[in-house]
Amino acid sequence: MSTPALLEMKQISKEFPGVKALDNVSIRVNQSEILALLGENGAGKSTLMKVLAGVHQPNNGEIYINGNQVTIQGPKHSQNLGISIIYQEFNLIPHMSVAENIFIGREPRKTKGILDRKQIKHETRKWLDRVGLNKISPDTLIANLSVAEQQLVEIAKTLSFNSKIIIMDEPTAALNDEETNKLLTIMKELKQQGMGVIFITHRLEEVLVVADSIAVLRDGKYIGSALVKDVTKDDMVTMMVGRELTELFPVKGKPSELVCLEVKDVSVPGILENIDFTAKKGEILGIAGLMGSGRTELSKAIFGMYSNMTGTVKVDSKLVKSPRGAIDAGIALVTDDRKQEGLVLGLSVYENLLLPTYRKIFRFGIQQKRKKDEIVNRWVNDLKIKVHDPKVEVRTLSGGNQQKVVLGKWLQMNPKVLILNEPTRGIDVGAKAEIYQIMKRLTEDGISIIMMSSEMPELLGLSNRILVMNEGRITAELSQNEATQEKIFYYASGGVMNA
Amino acid sequence: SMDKETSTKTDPKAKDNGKLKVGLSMNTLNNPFFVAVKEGAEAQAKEDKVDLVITDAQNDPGKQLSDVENLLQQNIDVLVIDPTDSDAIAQAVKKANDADIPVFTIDRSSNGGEVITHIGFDALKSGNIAGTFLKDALGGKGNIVEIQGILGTNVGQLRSKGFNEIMDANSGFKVVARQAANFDRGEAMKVMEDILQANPKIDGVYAANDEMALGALAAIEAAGRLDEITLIGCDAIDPSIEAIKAGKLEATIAEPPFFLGKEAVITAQKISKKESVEKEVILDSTLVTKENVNDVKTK
Amino acid sequence: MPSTTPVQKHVENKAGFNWLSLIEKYRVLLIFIVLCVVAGFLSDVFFTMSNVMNVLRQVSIIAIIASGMTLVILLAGIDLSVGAVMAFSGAILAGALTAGWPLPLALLAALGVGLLFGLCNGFFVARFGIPSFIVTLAIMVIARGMTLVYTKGYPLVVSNESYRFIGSGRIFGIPVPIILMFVIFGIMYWMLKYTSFGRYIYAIGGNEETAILAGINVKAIKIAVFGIAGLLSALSAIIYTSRLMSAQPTAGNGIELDAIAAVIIGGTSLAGGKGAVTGTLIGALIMGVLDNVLNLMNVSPFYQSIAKGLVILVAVLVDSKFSKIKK
Amino acid sequence: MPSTTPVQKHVENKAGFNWLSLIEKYRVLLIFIVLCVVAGFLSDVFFTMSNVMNVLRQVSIIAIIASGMTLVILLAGIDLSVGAVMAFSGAILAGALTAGWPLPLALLAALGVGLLFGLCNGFFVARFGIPSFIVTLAIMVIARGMTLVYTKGYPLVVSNESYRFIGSGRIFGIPVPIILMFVIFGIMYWMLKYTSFGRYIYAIGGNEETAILAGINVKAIKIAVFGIAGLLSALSAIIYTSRLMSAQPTAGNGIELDAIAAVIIGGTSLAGGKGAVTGTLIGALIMGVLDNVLNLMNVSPFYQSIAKGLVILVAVLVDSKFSKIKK
Ligand SMILES: Nc1ncnc2c1ncn2[C@@H]1O[C@H](COP(=O)(O)OP(=O)(O)OP(=O)(O)O)[C@@H](O)[C@H]1O
Ligand SMILES: Nc1ncnc2c1ncn2[C@@H]1O[C@H](COP(=O)(O)OP(=O)(O)OP(=O)(O)O)[C@@H](O)[C@H]1O
Ligand SMILES: O[C@@H]1[C@H](O)[C@H](O)CO[C@H]1O
Ligand SMILES: [Mg+2]
Ligand SMILES: [Mg+2]
Repeated sequence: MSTPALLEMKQISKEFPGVKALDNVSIRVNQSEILALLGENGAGKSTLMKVLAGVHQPNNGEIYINGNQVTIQGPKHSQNLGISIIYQEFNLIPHMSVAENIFIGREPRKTKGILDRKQIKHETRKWLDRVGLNKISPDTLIANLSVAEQQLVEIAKTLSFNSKIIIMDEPTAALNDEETNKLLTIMKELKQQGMGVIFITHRLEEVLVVADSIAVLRDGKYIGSALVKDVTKDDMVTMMVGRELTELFPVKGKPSELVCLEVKDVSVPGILENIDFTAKKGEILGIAGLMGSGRTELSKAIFGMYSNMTGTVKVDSKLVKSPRGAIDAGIALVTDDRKQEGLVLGLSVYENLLLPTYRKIFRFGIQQKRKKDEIVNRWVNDLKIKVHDPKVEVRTLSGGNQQKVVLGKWLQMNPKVLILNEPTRGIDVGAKAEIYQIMKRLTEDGISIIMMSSEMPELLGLSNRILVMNEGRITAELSQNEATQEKIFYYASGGVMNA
Repeated sequence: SMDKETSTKTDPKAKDNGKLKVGLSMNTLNNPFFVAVKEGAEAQAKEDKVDLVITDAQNDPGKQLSDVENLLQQNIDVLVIDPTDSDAIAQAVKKANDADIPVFTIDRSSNGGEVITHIGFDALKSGNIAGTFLKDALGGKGNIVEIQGILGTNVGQLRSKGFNEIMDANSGFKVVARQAANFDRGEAMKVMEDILQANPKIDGVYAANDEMALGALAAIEAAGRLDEITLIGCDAIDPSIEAIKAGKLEATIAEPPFFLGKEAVITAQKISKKESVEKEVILDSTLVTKENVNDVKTK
Repeated sequence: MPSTTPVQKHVENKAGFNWLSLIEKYRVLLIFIVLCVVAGFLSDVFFTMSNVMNVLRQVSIIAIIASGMTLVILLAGIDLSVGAVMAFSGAILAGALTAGWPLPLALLAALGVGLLFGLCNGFFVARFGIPSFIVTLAIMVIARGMTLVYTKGYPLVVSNESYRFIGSGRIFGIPVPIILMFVIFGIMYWMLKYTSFGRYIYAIGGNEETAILAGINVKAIKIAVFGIAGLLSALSAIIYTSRLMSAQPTAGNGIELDAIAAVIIGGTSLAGGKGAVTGTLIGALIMGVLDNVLNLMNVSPFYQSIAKGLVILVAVLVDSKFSKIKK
Repeated sequence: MPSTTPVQKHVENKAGFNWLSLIEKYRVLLIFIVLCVVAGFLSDVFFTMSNVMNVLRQVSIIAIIASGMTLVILLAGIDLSVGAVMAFSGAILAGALTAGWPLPLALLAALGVGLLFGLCNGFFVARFGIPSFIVTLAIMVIARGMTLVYTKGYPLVVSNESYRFIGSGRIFGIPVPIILMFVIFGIMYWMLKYTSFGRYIYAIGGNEETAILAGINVKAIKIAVFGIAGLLSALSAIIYTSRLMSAQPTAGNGIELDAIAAVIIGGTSLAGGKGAVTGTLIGALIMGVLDNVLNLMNVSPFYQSIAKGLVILVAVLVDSKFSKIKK
């Protein structure tokens, strides 16, 4: 008899109103093993992990740890069983410090009830170092961190539990290459220390680098497992999507010479400095940069969100001064923080999709039902948003499907300029390919796309031109032929362009 | 068409036990004065075996109109109202008139509709009495503080008016502070504390009711300025009678609410028996000082 | 304050799902019906036509204010000034009539004043981002003071007899305030459901940042919503003043709490973004029926408030038991 | 209701950053100091030692209640019952003393009653997830009714002379209520900053789900916080009753709004998770000084409320101008 697995989930089922999220799913993880859990958006990966974390009670099935059957009563119980998890959706308290967030619920104490604040900070520094966040003080408020930094804090928090089983639900979605590599190294170290890691990601290269085995879900069903050494990327895709996928990136189009967006000498005190560029009709303009380089800020500046901005933003010579003005001028902005800025979580998928268009399709402020239904149906189908009824609250959708709703709401506006900030964050490969196709189609219609992305392949694979940013400034402009990963990294980390 | 209230008077089942049923709509019960009115009425009703239905408008004339409407739904024989406001209550009185229910007012009168009688005190006169007392006690001169009641009620307004008639008529008086404390003891204490800070010399204080007088007294006592100040309240509630006996409060004005309540129920019975009643009964407001304090009966 | 764990939120009863979801949807209505049935048992006057009209008419003033409050709360705001604005509008109305203004003009003046105060609330909230609680508290205190200054503390008597119709008249046998109440709720219902303005209110209350980024003119909508709340306070003042044929300086004292209670009992979340005016109407009716039946049963006033508090507590308790999504 | 765009949050003035952040941090204090200076100019009595003590003593009652309210608001809740609970605790105290209980026992009874009501609030909020606004509104109405029933509507006179010390005594020349106030705020400050209980309050108010997932006993903490608010209402009642040497059935009427206002003026966010008791203390002082100086100047009561409202509005306006992180 072989030694029992570190973790075994058998025949797990979980139902939500109208959805069978998990249908007889079984997985197993051994000590010193990294298991990649794969599947399309809405396949049930997060749900399975939440069962393990004690957030959801399964309708059916059994869980074994080291061969002993357990019933996981709740999140705390799960922690006590040696399981810790990084949730796909952030789970931090914005107005508390990094240190407090990391040790919430299990702070070192002097005596009962009285915190040992020195010790908390000391420990925090240790864990921040571990994930490469050494330049951040333990006292910083979470609200003041960028998305990527928050993700790293989540990772630090999870590591600090010293658990046996670590679950990471798309931890790399918000990270750039460098940070991702750092994380993958950490995962390998964890593995060497004998831990079992369950890793969810939509970036299959990462799987090849770090995972030992994969398990694939589709529509809540268990499809199969394999050792990573036995499969190729294409095999994985086929298992996930159920069919073979053709080229991920479409052939690049040829932009017109007509300028569509003109950004002239834009500065925002302390944030952006003298940003100057144009985007052509039919062009995909990539914006590269490291974390904190100001890409997000640039996207917001173009969208008219800074009242203290100097310089001008014009679309077809129409001046942009506010988000409303930006929309009227034909700009659409897909932000990188879908929960805070992209969605109204308590409203339906239907209404979220329509939010920016309401003004246009309402005749004298009164709704026209048929028009609305038409738009919603079209985009739910085009983007394959997995939802059994568009009237359900968007909060119940899987992460990737939420992201599709954000995309859909802007795409149907027929924008002239589409700004995409991390557009495919958390999106599965199949859907990614479709989104790229849509982008291609849009450029063919003369739309110009500005794309901020931390995914190097995406940036290189799609952009006609790439601007590199560093500390709020544009440090380089690279044509599609010159652009390479090395060059981008050079300029992104402060290198100067020699004329 | 306009509303016509129909009383369910004809409903035989509701006419339980053949007792006389009197509705008493009180303006508020958040004030000891009115609680005593209610208790007087209850005591009399018990004695005479009268069914008494009481509502509390919580100082809201709109609610009082609703209360009256609700009472008119309950086949009462006589309606007694202690109005929140004399003008606003006219509509309620008219509703009772429309429903053919005999109605009269106590304490504060109605400026409209037909009431069979009104039993109450004269607030203007009450203010006069207070002013005159201070005139006599202080020889018509000195620094005076006036603590007003709720300045949205005619009692509050009229007492102030009556008091200030006397103040104005005596050039020796200087009203150094005039603040409202809403007939409330705690508020009066706070207001008086501040006034004591601002005014090193105060000779007389008029508080428009005893609750406020007692609040002011607490502040004055704490400041150790009891001796220098002549204080008068109004109502003659038990604790102020005690305070007069103890020499802390100089005077109050007896408008004993308990008897007003009793009188209301007695009058209601007279009306139901079709006995004649005066069109207006103004109960006496009498000055209570150390001299006559032992003769005052509050219950 | 939500207290259920995220876990519980997802717990679902499989069997009879549709039946349960129906109960869930109409739970406030159910509670109201149960209350009425109980009231009917306790007092045989309760279900008489004249008493029903009586209750509805009494409720109309709070209900109309609560309908405006619903919009404000949907925006995750609050309006404490409604009662004070009501008092001031009423005073202006009475003043105008006494000064000999024609009735329509006087009504417009009152509505205008209410609107103005509301817009003022909205302006400070939207323009400066000051919490609505504190803005409307300040405006409440100011409006009360202005009312006292304007009326000198005395009620203002109104003698215009045609004006009496608004508060005490009937159309087809139905008291005018009741008709006004239903008309207002009809408009509100339609507006929230079928106009972009209405949908934006939900979006802003649900996630303001997203709404701004969707190009919604968030400030304008906030200002408008507070303006509407002020306008409806004035409408209530018009009814109230007509009912009493006098403007009371103390009118509407504490009505804000009752209105907010009606909104919450009606299922609208103080956190914003969730709820409907239909619930508010029922919430206001629950409170009105409660007052009425306690009076009809001749419960002593001191015990009335205990009973009222208990019933409210039970109602929301039952409500929370029925509702799966507890907020 | 936040109205600023998310962007503005990030706007940082680089130059003179430290200076500005100092102003930002102490802006409420600054406003308070300006107010005091103005008050000093308007009335030469204002800065006398006896008036300063006077103001502090007057403020103590609201401030103590507001400190409990701060905890509740940090949890994203609200407590409307504080005034009513204060009245009931006071009545129980007076009743116990009149019945001949020894003073310490009577004090314990009052505190116990306050605690009980608070726990009751917390229980309904935490256990059933009912919004605290409606729970505490119901409890407020119930406690008011119980007070009236218990006192029969009359103030209860207290004659125990040693009890007078709590409200009117002095220790080293400082009035006891002032000492109590500072002690309470000291404890609160320490507790919120240095104990896990305190930090969990922020955590729950900031993100309840996260707190639950971290294994924090959210329900227990909520119940405890409402319990503390009730307890502090009782403590205020002890001071108030001692000052008047009588328990007023109307005590604490409307004090909840003043307490909430103090908390908000002090910079604590109604959305929960952000704020501190130091701000609340200053918020309460701002309101107390305002009342005091208007009385010292003998401003007519009609105009007092207008002035008060305007100053509150100006204070929060200035505050919002200074604060970059507007919530
Ligand atoms: N709380 C919920 N209520 C209702 N349905 C839910 C809930 N949570 C998840 N679902 C549904 O369950 C299914 C699986 O979702 P899950 O989040 O597990 O997907 P996923 O595999 O993690 O997808 P992604 O890659 O997009 O994160 C989806 O159809 C989703 O809509
Ligand atoms: N409110 C704030 N206060 C202080 N620092 C902040 C605040 N907001 C953001 N920052 C800092 O500003 C930097 C810019 O963050 P931002 O998210 O805009 O970067 P970015 O270029 O979009 O990179 P990415 O999105 O890839 O993380 C980060 O280092 C972050 O820590
Ligand atoms: O006459 C009464 C009493 O004096 C009371 O104290 C306040 O209200 C008045 O109407
Ligand atoms: Mg997921
Ligand atoms: Mg970014």
